Amino acid sequence: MIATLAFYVFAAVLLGSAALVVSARNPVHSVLFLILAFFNAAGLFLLAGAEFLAMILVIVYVGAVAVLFLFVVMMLDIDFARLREGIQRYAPVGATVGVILLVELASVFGGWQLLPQSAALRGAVAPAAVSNTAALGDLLYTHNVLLFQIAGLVLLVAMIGAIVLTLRERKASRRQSAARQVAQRVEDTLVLVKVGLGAAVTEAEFQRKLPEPAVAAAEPHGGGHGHGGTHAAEVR
Amino acid sequence: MNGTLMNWTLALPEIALSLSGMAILLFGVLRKEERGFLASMLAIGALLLAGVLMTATGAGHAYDGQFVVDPFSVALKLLILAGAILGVALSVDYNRAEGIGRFEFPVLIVMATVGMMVMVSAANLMTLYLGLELQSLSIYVLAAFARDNLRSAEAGLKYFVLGALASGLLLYGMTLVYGFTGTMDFVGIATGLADPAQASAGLIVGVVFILAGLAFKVSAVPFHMWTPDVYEGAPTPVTAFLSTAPKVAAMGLLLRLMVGPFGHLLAQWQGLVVLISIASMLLGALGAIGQRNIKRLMAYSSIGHMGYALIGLAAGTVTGVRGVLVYLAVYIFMSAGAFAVILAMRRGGRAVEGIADLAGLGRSDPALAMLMSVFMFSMAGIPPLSGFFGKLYVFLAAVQSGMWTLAIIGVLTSVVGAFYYVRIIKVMYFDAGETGFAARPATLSIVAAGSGLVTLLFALFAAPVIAVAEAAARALLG
Amino acid sequence: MLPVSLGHYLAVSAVLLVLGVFGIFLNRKNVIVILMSIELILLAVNLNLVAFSATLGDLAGQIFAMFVLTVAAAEAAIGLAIVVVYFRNRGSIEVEDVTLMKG
Amino acid sequence: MIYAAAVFAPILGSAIAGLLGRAIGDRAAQAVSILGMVIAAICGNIAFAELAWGGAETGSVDLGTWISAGPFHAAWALRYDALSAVMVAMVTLISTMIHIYSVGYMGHDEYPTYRFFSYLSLFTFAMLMLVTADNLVQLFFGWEGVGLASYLLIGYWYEKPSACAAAIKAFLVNRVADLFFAVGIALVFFVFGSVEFPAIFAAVGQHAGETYAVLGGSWPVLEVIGVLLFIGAMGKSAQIGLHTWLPDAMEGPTPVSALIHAATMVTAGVFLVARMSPLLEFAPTVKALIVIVGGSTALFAATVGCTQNDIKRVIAYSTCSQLGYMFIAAGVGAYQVSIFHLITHAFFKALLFLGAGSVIHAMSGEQDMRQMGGIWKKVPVTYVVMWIGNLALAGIPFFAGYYSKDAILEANFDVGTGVGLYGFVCGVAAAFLTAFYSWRLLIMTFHGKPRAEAGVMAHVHESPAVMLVPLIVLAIGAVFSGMGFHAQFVGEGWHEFWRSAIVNGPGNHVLADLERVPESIALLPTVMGVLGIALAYGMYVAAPSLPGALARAFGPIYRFLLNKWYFDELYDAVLVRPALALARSLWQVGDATLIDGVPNGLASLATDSSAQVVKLQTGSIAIYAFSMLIGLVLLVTIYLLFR
Amino acid sequence: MNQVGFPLLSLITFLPLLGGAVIMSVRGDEATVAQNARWTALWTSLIVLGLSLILWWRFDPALAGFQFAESLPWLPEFGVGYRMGVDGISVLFVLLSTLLTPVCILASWEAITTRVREFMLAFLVLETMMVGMFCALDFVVFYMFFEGVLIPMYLIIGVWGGPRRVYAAIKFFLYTLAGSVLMLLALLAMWHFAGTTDMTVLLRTAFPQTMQYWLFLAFLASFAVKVPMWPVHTWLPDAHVEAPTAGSVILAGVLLKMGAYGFLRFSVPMLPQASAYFAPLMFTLSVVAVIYTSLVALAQTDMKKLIAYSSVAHMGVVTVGIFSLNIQGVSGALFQMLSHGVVSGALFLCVGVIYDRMHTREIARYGGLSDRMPAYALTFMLFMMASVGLPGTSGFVGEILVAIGALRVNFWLALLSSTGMILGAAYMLYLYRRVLFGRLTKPDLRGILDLSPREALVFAPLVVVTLWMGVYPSSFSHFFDASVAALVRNQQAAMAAPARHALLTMAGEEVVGPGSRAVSAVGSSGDAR
Repeated sequence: MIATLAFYVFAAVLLGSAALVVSARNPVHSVLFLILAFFNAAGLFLLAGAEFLAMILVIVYVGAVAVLFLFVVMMLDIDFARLREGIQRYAPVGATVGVILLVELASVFGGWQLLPQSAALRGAVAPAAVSNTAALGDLLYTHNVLLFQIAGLVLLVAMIGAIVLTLRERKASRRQSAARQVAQRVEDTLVLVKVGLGAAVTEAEFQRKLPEPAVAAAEPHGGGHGHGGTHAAEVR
Repeated sequence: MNGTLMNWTLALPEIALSLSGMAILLFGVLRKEERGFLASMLAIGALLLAGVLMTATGAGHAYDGQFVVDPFSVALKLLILAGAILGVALSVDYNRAEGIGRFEFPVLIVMATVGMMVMVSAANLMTLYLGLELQSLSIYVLAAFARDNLRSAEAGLKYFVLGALASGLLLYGMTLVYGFTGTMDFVGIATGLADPAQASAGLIVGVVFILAGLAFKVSAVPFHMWTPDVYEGAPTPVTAFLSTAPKVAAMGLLLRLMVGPFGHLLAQWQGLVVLISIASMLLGALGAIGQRNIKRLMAYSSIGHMGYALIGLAAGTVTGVRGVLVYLAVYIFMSAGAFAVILAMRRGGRAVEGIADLAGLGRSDPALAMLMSVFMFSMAGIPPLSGFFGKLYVFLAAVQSGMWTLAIIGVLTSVVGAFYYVRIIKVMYFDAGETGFAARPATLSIVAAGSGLVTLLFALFAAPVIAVAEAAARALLG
Repeated sequence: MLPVSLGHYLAVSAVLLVLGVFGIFLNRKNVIVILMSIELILLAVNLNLVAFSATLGDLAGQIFAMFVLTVAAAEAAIGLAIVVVYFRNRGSIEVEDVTLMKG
Repeated sequence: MIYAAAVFAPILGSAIAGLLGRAIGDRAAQAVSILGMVIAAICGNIAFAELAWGGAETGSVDLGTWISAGPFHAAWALRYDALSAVMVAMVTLISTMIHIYSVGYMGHDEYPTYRFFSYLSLFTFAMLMLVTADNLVQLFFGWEGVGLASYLLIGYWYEKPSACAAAIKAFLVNRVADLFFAVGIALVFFVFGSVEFPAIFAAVGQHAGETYAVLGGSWPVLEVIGVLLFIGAMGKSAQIGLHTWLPDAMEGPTPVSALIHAATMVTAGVFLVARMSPLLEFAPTVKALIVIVGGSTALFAATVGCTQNDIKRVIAYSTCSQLGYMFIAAGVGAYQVSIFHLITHAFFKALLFLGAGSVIHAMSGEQDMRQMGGIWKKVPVTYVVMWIGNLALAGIPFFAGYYSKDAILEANFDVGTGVGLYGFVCGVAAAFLTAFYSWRLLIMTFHGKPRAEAGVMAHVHESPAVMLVPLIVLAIGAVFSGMGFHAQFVGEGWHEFWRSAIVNGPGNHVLADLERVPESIALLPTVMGVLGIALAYGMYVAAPSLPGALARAFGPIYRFLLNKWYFDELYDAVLVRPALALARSLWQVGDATLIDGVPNGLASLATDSSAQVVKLQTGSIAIYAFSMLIGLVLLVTIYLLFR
Repeated sequence: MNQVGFPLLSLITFLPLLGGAVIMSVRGDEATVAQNARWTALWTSLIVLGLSLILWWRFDPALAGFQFAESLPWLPEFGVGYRMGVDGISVLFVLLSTLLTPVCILASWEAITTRVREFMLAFLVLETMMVGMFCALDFVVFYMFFEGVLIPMYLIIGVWGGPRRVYAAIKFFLYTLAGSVLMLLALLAMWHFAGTTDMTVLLRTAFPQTMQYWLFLAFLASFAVKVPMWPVHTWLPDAHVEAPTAGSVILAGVLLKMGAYGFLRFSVPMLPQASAYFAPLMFTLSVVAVIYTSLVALAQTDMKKLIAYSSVAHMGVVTVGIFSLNIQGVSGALFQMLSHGVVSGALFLCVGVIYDRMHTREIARYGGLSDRMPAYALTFMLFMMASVGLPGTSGFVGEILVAIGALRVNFWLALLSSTGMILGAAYMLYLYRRVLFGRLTKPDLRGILDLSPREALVFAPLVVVTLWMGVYPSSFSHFFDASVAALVRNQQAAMAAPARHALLTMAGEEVVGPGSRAVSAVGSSGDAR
């Protein structure tokens, strides 16, 4: 009974905040409503017995994705005042189409029935005695190892993509060069000077070799692979 | 869980390719100078390696039935690899000239290729989805690769948003199928649906959602809207790549899904595919007529071509599948060749994309113009060029299945389509134009000439190609 | 397994899906909202998967949901990166400005 | 062999003269072509003599296959029988005379004349092929060849627009007739399974009862064939309705007119009718038609001839009229008589034309009789031969025309049918008019006061010998050919002479009955001729003001006759102009607007719909997403509604 | 393999491509390349002509079947093979093609000055396509050559054509393509039905009658455009007017024959019932074509357009002959095709001669040329007379045979289809008069030169062939006698098959017009003639 009630609460808040995500005037608000929606969805997951997923949703989405959204929204110097209000001119048509879709889905789901032999077709029957998390882990690293690896590749691509699209190496930026750092010898950086007794330590005597600036940043066009943002945007 | 079930050697090409991809990534990161060209060459090497490995691996299921290698997947993978190699080859000089010659480019293409190979080997909805996303995400990035170019960024944005929507729909459909049958395994689904009478409305709606999601990937009407804009905006090598390998992969996936797990529901989805096919052929033919940008024109052309390929799917027979495969095989070479010519269109250090810029090419660079004519006539389906055989086999499938309306509309739209193809030839030969383009780099010459030979002489080696396609189709349909 | 019928879950997810789709094509504001709408769609999918998984007593659905979550995160990263690139070039992320290419 | 030489010598001469004319020079070209003609004339007349008096066997010379397709077979072959031989002899002889005459006549032409001689010989060759044909298709070859040569010769002075127009007219009018002829040949093949004369004639009897459905009725098939072939003959022989080309044909040099009007071309139709006599004997309706057409033409042309002022035009209409005579003879079954008239006519008509040419030559190219007169003393030989020619034409006894014309009218009277009577009446009336316009011509040309300018008159002179010799030869023919051949052609020896070349049906006794005609009837044409001469004398010598007064009094009739019954105007208004207008509208409206409208319309439809399609492509992500959604909903709906 | 022991037909077909490769490989400055291309093309085409004379020599006219047959597996599992062979119907067209190609190359010697290499290449490719089409014994192979012709022809019109060449080229391309794609469907249907595209098998395959009707209409769509029949003829005048002389010659000489050849090769023998059923339609269209286009030709002011329209009219006669479905009609049609190939080609060359001098095709710009160009006038006269079907020239034989064949069907058909005799003469004589006759008044024409030796050389073979075909046509017609007889016999056998009795009566009433129905007694001659 409580579970049912919880379902309705979660569902209602989920849908409400989803609607607000779409309709909120301020994108920051949208992100916040999105976070709310995720929380409630996690609740629904919990109700369905998918506790691991629920946690993942909160951790990954709220902790990472939504924050990323927030970060970008804030980072981009958007003139919120200029953002126009409301919704598209053809909203009525769109709404109609959406409602039609909804009605169709409803009519389809209303009489939802499983295939009679679906129980026999199941590929990963939920074990009774094992916790959800353990069962998932068991499956993930055995039967689904291929998919797991591909998912890794997907994340790799996402990483490459994000870097390749947004990373800019500026001339001025100084980067740590581990190899150079390690290869540095004491003699290169430190000159031992015999200071005469009683003599003042003058600047001239305190000699020190300064590290050279980063090579890549120094030549923005170097071999046509420069990452620099100095190229004129070729707007045709 | 035993070793035979894992059977990982079947996925050796994919594994090797992804490892190579990561190696190239490492190489690029660690090496300081001149990384683009070498990385590209390495990528081509990796793709070739994968191709070689492909011939060495056997056939069967792997990874608990989630991954399948059969003649069908092998045939498609070979095409995908060919498309990817052509794509990389086309990109080298362009990227350098445009200042985007970064090593990530070939890496992303390799990753996308891995995704596509996984797609066509998928025997499970999850495999399918992950392969698809690996491919899509890579290509989203590639489309926006010229990040200082507004058009490229816009192309990336559009492709991303609409692609995400499409994969959302696809996923939603998958969940419905899963929910109805209780399995994500293709074999399981096929068994479950052996009796079409049991298929509930929800399942079919799921199939329709999946169809829509994949139709987006092959840019079939009405899910095609992204195509012209993305083709135009993306860097040209990316457009070239986009019009070859991903089309093959998506079409292959569509074939595998529709005649595999959903094969018993042929009667249910056939009409929809017919509609999509007709709409695509019509729109492809009509949309291109008024275009001035040749990349946009190629976009509409590819929409039309996918419409023709879908004829074979609509037939849902061995002949049909065979027709689609032949069509794809000839299509990627025509397309790559045409893009090689487009890439060669540089004047004063800048790429030009107007159809009018081709004017006078017949005089200034007869060889290039001749190759372009070959591609255009071939796309128009004029024998004895390869494009004719593609059409021949899909129309044969339509005729065999008695789908006369489809066949008649198909041939008539091909006439309308021929109009804009011959218009390009007209511009090249009949119109007087500016002075010729800058000297074309060797890579483009090689790609164009190679594709031209394939297109021109396809008739000579049609038999083995068709035999392979036949074997692949039989593998799919059993 | 479910506290309510499967239909309830499906209904919620259907509404969520439609809301997500609405978010894509009805808003005139900024592109980031579109990305969030996509997240809503994926959420709807996950809800479906979990519900089916629970109904069927099959964990494959949940596994799939995990992958979907993974991909969604990756998608978000790339999507935002593209938006950033776009913003840098255009100086705006208004949806109606994204019409440089057409015809 | 001799026979073949007679036929092919002219084409050899023609080819050499025409193709090498420039190389070998004008004189040599003339010599070659005349040589060819002389050889042909000698051979042709020897062949004729052998047949007529030597009792040679008839037969045919086979030269090889021409066209074959399945059972259809047409050979190159030279038929050798009385009819062919007579024609060959006549054609070669007269053509030779004309060739010789032309040397003088064309001597003053500004251009080299090898082309002219080549054409003349070609013309002769075509005619010879026609008359010696052993099958209908070869006959058609000659038939069309004659048409070609006449086109070339009429249009010889191609810089004259009127000559070009006349040439085209001649060709086209003939083509109209030839169309029916060709279809007739096809029908002959359809019925008989052959186009060879022997095969056709042998099988005529078997097909006599058959019918053929056309024009909504069922007709005896032989009648249909007969009509089709006769329409062909009407075209060549310039019968009423298809005659319009003939008077215009005098646009060519005068020797050409002589050739066309006398020996070749126009006689082809008569020849055809005679040649097809075995078939026509089974087609009584066609025979009646032939008489009616022939009689009408004879009378019509004679009326027109009375009012014309161009000397050659008068003679041209007289030809038309005389051809009518030949047809009325053939129409009553007296084919021999019509051929007889053909031969005599050939001599005197060639004579008249060449004489007229001599006059024109003398008058420095003037052809209008109103500008002539009073020159008889200056051109005595011409004057005499013109008299002889006109006497023969008018049918004055003992001249050639008398015998043949007399026989024609007797034959018509003789058959005693209504049609025969029509032919007879027309013939008699035409005889009167013929005599009238002949003397009108003589008087206006040679007598009275000179009406030409003084300069022209001063220049009037007799023609050179090269022109006069042919005239004299022809004059001899015009005097004696009737007398000489009467017995063999239509007299007691006719049966022996013609043998099977011309067939008279079982009930056709017209030739045998010729001698039994009452004396009064036999004399009638002579009487009419004399009356005509008297009238001409009265009007143009005794009372020179009368013609003008009559013309004024009967203005409409006069103009009607002067304008040749308005045939040209009628055709122009009914056929030529509408055809041209139709042509233009079919082109501009039919082709350019209607037919091209479909593809052009489709093209613009494609372009328009392209613009519409592209209009959807607004570039807006929202629209794109929306259209995807609509597509999805549409697919789902379609599925849910039609599953 | 065949009676010469080596693949003669393939050699004839593909040798031009070799020549093309040689032309492609020439390097050097433009003049060298051009001259080289000319000579290479000429020699190639002459060698091909020589080879085809072997074909002429060794062909056995007594056999009705295919000779010089070659067969290679190509797509074996689908019954598609590379099959070549000629029978009496096609052998002469091979010769026609190989004869006209060197003539055209010679005619373009000086007329084409730009991109000579490409022009010659296009021409050689065109020759391959034409010859291949006539030799093909496999439907797919046939279709490839049939369509492949479009490529070089499109370029020839479009690159070297006149001012409106773009419109003309695209119209030509799309018109013919639109027709052909429907034939492609027919091809596929036959392929599906018979399981092979071997034409010798298809010729023996009995297609169900409903299917025959549809197939016939699909073929009609393709061949009617190619012929061209009314009302899909309008591409032809445009294409002719804009094409360079050599292009017009080939277009009129060979390309138009492809449609009629298609009717003879496919429609009639493979679809006998449908051919009989649709014959009235074909007759109607053909007769309209004869009269309509002849009239339109009369109104033309452009020489090439006039001759182009005359081609449509002449091809109307051809289609009448083909669908009269008797020996005379079909033989006549074949002969008319050959004759028209030579004669109309020659007429276009005639136009080309003065076009090269004056650069205009406007009739009104000429007049009185006979004065300065007697040899030209004579040549033109000969071909004009051949065009109007004067006996003794090649044009007559076909016309009279078609008239005979048509009369076996219907009196009015014979009469109306022969009206070209009158109208053809009208427009041709009118043309001749306006161009060559009359007084030479235009000052720029005074210096015009008569035929050059090269031009004379171009015309010489055509003159010889025209007269030869006119005087001794059986030396040509005996090549196809046996094949035509077999074709007609098979057609009649198919019509008489008892199983299709119902169709026979139905179609019979349609075919046998009012003209011949009543000839009950005459019918005795109505057997297989």
